[in-house]
Amino acid sequence: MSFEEKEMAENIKRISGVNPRKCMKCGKCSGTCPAYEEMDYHPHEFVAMVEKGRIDELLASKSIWTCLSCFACVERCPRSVEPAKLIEAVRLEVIRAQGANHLKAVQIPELLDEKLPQQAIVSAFRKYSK
Amino acid sequence: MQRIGVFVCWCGTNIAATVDVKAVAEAARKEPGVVFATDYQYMCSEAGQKLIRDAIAEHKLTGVVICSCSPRMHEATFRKTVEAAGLNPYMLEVANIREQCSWIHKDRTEATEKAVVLARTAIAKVSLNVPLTAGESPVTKRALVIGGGIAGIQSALDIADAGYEVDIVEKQPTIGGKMTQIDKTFPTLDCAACILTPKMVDAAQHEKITIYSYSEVTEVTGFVGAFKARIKRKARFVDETKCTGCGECTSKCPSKKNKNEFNLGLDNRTAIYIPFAQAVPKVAVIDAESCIKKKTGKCGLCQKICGAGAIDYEQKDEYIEREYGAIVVATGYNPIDLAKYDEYAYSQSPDVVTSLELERLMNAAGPTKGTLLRPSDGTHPHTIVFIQCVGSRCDDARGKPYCSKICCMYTAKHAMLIREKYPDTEVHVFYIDVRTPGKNFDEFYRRAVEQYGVDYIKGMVGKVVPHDGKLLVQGSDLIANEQVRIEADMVVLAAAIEPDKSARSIATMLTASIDTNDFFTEAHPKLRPVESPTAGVFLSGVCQGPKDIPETVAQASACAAKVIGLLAKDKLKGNPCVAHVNEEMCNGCSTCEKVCPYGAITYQDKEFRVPGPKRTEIRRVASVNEAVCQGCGACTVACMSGAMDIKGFANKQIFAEVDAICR
Amino acid sequence: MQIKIDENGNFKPTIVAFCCNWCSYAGADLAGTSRLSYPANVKIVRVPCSCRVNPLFILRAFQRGADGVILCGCHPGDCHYTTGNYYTRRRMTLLFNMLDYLGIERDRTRVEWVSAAEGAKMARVMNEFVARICELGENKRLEDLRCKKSLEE
Amino acid sequence: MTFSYYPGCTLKTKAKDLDRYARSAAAALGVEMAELPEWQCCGAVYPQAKDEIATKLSAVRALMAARDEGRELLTLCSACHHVIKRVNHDMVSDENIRTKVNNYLKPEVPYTGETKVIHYLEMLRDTVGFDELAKRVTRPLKGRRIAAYYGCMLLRPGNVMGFDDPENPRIMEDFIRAIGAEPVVIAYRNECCGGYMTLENRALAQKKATTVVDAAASAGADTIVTACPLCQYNLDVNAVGERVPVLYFTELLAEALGVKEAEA
Amino acid sequence: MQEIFGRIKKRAAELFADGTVTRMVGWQKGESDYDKTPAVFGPDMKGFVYDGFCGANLSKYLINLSKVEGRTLVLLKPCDSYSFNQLLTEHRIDRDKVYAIGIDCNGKLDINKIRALGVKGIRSVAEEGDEVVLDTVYGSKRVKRSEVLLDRCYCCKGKDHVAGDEFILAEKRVDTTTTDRFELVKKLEAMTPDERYEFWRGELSRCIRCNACRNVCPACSCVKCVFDNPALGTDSKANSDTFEENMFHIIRAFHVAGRCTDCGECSRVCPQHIPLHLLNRKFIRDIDELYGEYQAGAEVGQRGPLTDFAKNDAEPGATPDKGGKK
Repeated sequence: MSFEEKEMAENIKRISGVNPRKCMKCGKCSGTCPAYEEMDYHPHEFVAMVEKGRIDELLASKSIWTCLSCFACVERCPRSVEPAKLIEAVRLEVIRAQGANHLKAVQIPELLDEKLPQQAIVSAFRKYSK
Repeated sequence: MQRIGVFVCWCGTNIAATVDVKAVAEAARKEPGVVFATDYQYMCSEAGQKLIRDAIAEHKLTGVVICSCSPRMHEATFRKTVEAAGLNPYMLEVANIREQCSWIHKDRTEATEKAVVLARTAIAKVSLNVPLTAGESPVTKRALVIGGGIAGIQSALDIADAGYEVDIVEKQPTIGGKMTQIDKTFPTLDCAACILTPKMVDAAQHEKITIYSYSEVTEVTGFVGAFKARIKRKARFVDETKCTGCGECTSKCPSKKNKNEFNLGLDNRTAIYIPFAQAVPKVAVIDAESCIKKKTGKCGLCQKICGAGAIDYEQKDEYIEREYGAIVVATGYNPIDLAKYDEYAYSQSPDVVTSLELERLMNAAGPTKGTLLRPSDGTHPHTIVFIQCVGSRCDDARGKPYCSKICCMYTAKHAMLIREKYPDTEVHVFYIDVRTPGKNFDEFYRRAVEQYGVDYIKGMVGKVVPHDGKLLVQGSDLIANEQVRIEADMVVLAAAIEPDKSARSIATMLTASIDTNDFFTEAHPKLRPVESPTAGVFLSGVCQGPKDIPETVAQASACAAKVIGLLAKDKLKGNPCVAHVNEEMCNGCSTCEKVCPYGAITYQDKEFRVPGPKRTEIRRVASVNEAVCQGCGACTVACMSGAMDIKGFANKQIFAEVDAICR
Repeated sequence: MQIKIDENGNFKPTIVAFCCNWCSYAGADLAGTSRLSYPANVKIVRVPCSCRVNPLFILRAFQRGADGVILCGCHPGDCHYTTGNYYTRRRMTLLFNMLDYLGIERDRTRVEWVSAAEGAKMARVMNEFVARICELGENKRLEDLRCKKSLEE
Repeated sequence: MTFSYYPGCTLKTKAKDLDRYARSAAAALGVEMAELPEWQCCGAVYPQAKDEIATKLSAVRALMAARDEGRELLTLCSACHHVIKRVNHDMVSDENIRTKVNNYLKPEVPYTGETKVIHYLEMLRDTVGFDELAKRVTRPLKGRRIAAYYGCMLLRPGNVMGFDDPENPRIMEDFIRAIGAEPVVIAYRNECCGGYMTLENRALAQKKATTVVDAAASAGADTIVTACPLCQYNLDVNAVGERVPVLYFTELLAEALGVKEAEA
Repeated sequence: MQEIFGRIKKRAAELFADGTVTRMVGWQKGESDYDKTPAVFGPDMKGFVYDGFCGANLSKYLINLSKVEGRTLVLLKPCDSYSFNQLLTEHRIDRDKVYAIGIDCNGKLDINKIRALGVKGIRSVAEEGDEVVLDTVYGSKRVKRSEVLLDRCYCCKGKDHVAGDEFILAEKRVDTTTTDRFELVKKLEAMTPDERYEFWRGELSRCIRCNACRNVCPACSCVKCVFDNPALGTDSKANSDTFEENMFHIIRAFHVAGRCTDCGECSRVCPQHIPLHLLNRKFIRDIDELYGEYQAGAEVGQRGPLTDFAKNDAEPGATPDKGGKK
């Protein structure tokens, strides 16, 4: 674990309010995750890796963009670890960096269709950009 | 002036590592009244105790202060020590410099300073101690066992075999408890009924045992050796003395669609029923809520058919009062309510069952006569998923924080039995850990995996979705690092177990303590595991913590041994730290009487000398029945004039302690 | 009187804790067994039941220089003597209100129900209580309530 | 009874149906919906990080406006309801967020989470009552087999949303029963439809939506109802294979109350 | 009042004559007209008076008087009858040895209030209807009775007795109540702790520990007071340290909590005019608010609030204004 990773791990824990040490490694979060197939690192791995300080890998993972924020893992975690908060915190670590927005306004027009609700655009910006 | 000796214990390094014991002894020596102070490695050891006894003799000590572990640990030990040296056992005070000092402080200076204060507080108190003599009280040679499951039955049989009377009070119509509902037992796979029912019969036939079934303890008063319990015998509307248990009534009863509790609602029973064939007592009971006669006044079929004339629709609840020397709590457990965990769809599909329900579905006397069939459509299930730790090992907001202990083993048993009987059935077990500490337990689990081909998957199920007659199970396989999806026919949930709901009220009734999960607290987790901190109350079985059958039986017998030890005594030494009244100061105002929970205070008119020409006057003053007083002290604060005081915790002593702390 | 300032110039309060023998004293022991630390300022006086604690004891502690007094007993309903803590609850409710009425900081006195199983709660309560007393500083008010002159000098 | 009403951005554009049927039905039920003046977008995503303050302000403004009007705040869009309800919970339970938000907004009276946030369905259940609603229905949707799709936002996290049993909800099924149709309980009704992914990963959204619609089709539902514009869009547009019409629950409500045509 | 006095005297004479009572406890004139003190009288009733300055509560005297031979006649004003009942509840008075006459009261006078109006050099005092006539060295002065009553009379518990074997009452009863008795308590409660502290410091700093409050209080009737008891280690005399008086007043108030009938004698007799009744009333108010309204002495045999409990009582720290109210 590099010094930067250690710092980031602390920051992730702080802003998410998640204590990864509460995890009993039952895997229920990953068992319940509807986006599991689309993820490279899965919810339970986020918990373990933040604990271990393997942050660089998480920052580069595609999981932070595929988490659906459906809160199934938050609802069902038997020990109230709430991995979705951790994933969001990692995502924030990325997009809060200068110029690191995942979604840019110029990309929008080609993604639009006639019926697409505003909400989809607003939420995408909230989730992927700062 | 007292001659006080102070003995500072190192407790190996437990105290000495954080507290400068020599400095404590040194400081104590300077306190008024102290004529001797020393330190030693283990004060509670024989050598340590000898040191105390010798010092008492050599220095003619009249009071002793031990600075050591909590008085809850060794006060009794040291009382015996000083008594052996000819001192009154109550001329001793213990300064708790371990649990309340060395173990909680890291800074040596700070801990030593505090230890000195605690020592001088104990010295200040012991300076005001006076010799006390405990009164004696007789022991009623009969035990009450609350709960008639395997724990209660075993305790009762052992106590009765030692020659003492035992009453078992069971709230259900039959004794036997949860074990009657279990099909086979791990790790030997013997049939539960085959090993339990003979014990039930033994209990029923034992001349020293009285079974009060369908009864509840409603009130307990008194204290060790002399408890008094009020027992409610609920109306069963069948005369227990007349009923022969022939079952004729149950075959004729027209109210047939009532949930059968014995089979956990998986089938129905009649309104008049005998819980199961081997029930003890084998006596019918009418469930008033579903009895047509009780509800509408019309019917009366069972009464007509009963050859013994045992049916009595007018029967009322009865109360009896009995006296006991000891009380055994054996109130057992229940699986938790699963409504909170509906991601497993327990309330959405009848094919999601608890493990206890599965026991009934596999039992020859169960609703399916022992053939494993799906509750929804009665078909044979081909894929069964077991989910472990449902509601166990959760954080406080989500469920029970403890491990329910029995689930790993009974699930291995279920999986094995299913694979043996129905080899075409796939069995998957989702687990977090497999916990098998016990004789032949891990071997048993390995057999399930290796010989019977049970598929153990390390990971939890996240969601069970009932769809199209199937149960779609989605979970984690942490070893393979993949999400697994299984189309199951049945899902079996290892529901956490919790103490019976009655535990809380019974604990209150007995003034025995329970923990945050409602399990009864033992007097000491290691050294006194079957006794409650309340004298005369003993713990048997799961009411104290999750246990399997062998452990329960072992604990039940241990508990019985403790009860026998108590009942074998003719007299008990009481607690001499009781209230006493200074009649010179008593106003006779009856305030103390009102707050006494034991009715230990009465009033009488007495003649007193008074200054002035009249010399004497008659005054109403309180008097304390020392055999009944338990020494709580409620009266001492209610008393305005300070006439009421507690021996051993006297006002003056507490003032001295406060002064010593604040000095 | 104790010296209430440590070598770093920090306030070192004196705290008297009354603990009932059956629940709270056992809870304090459990805190020890579990190695849950709380400040050494807290000194526990063992009493049979919280209802043994006379308001006189509490005032005496303040009189002799205590900066905070805390009283711990079994949870209401779980009293070893069945009803003792119910009386405690009324007595202390009224007494604390009276101290508050006299302008004495309410937070200098506290009642907590701590069972034998709540070692963690005991440590938490003591930590909180000491922290609060440190904020309040030395208890002067009860002493000074009467001697107006000496303060104004 | 009058509620302060927060419609949200989508209800003013692509999801006008959700809004206008809700209004006409409420009028028929004697419930007044007083739209908050100058409401701002809720943000559509609840910011979970403890240091996110600015992203919570607009929700607090809406909450505060309702407080100042002395009313409960009625919401309709699942996302708005989710965001506003959770931000309100933060204002009650998180002292840090409460302090910072108040320091930022500097309201005359600090906001501490006093407003009660009510979803339209909760209003139907708790204020009107489903029994009463059933009595008011003039054109019961007899013979219709309707599946309720809850999605994530209304239900989770259960301890904050307090909407219904998060794993086995029944409010929408009770609603369907009240308007005279037969509820069809379907698999995945409380699993995510993937709607949030539409822009990022349309394939994922498609896959998830298809699972839900397939479940409804195989259970024999003729209609799916939802309260969320994003779910409605996703299930309706993105799902492939079998088609089941996806409608807002308010449309069926208006239909059953006989006020649909009047509006349309 | 003269008329009532006459009727009392006549009736007392009858009771002496027929042997019902052997002595009477009443009031006699002290050093001046406005100083009337309790006294025990024989059949001649020499020096017995009853007027507006007979504020003293006589019930406490019965503790000792009911221990001697013969029956004692006691005169109870309505507010005294509560103390009488409370003492009966606490078995301090032998009811059989007391004959109680409930007597009329139209409010008792406070000489301090008269003086505060600027009246000096009082030689004698007389009552005429609604007025008090003062003969002073500077001539005669008249003041309105309603302006110079004892504080307690402005929040009178009522003109009805709760005990008595017979009653001697005026035809026209005077209601003197004008204020809520908790007004000052509430005012104090509304202050900041610092303001309250300053208030009480101002008051309690004047205490000279003369024990008048304790000696007059019908609830302070212990055979031996805790503050006089060396055996207990709680004995203390004035000025042993600065803390003692606080302890004394707090504990005294605590000991009478739930038993104090709010007769106001403590404040009436305090030579330093410390409003001690405000301590008692604080307890009364808290008890009323937290545990339900309770009037000590309303009935004989009541269970006091401190010897009683409810399972859902407020937790310590609860105050009526902090949601502690039931």
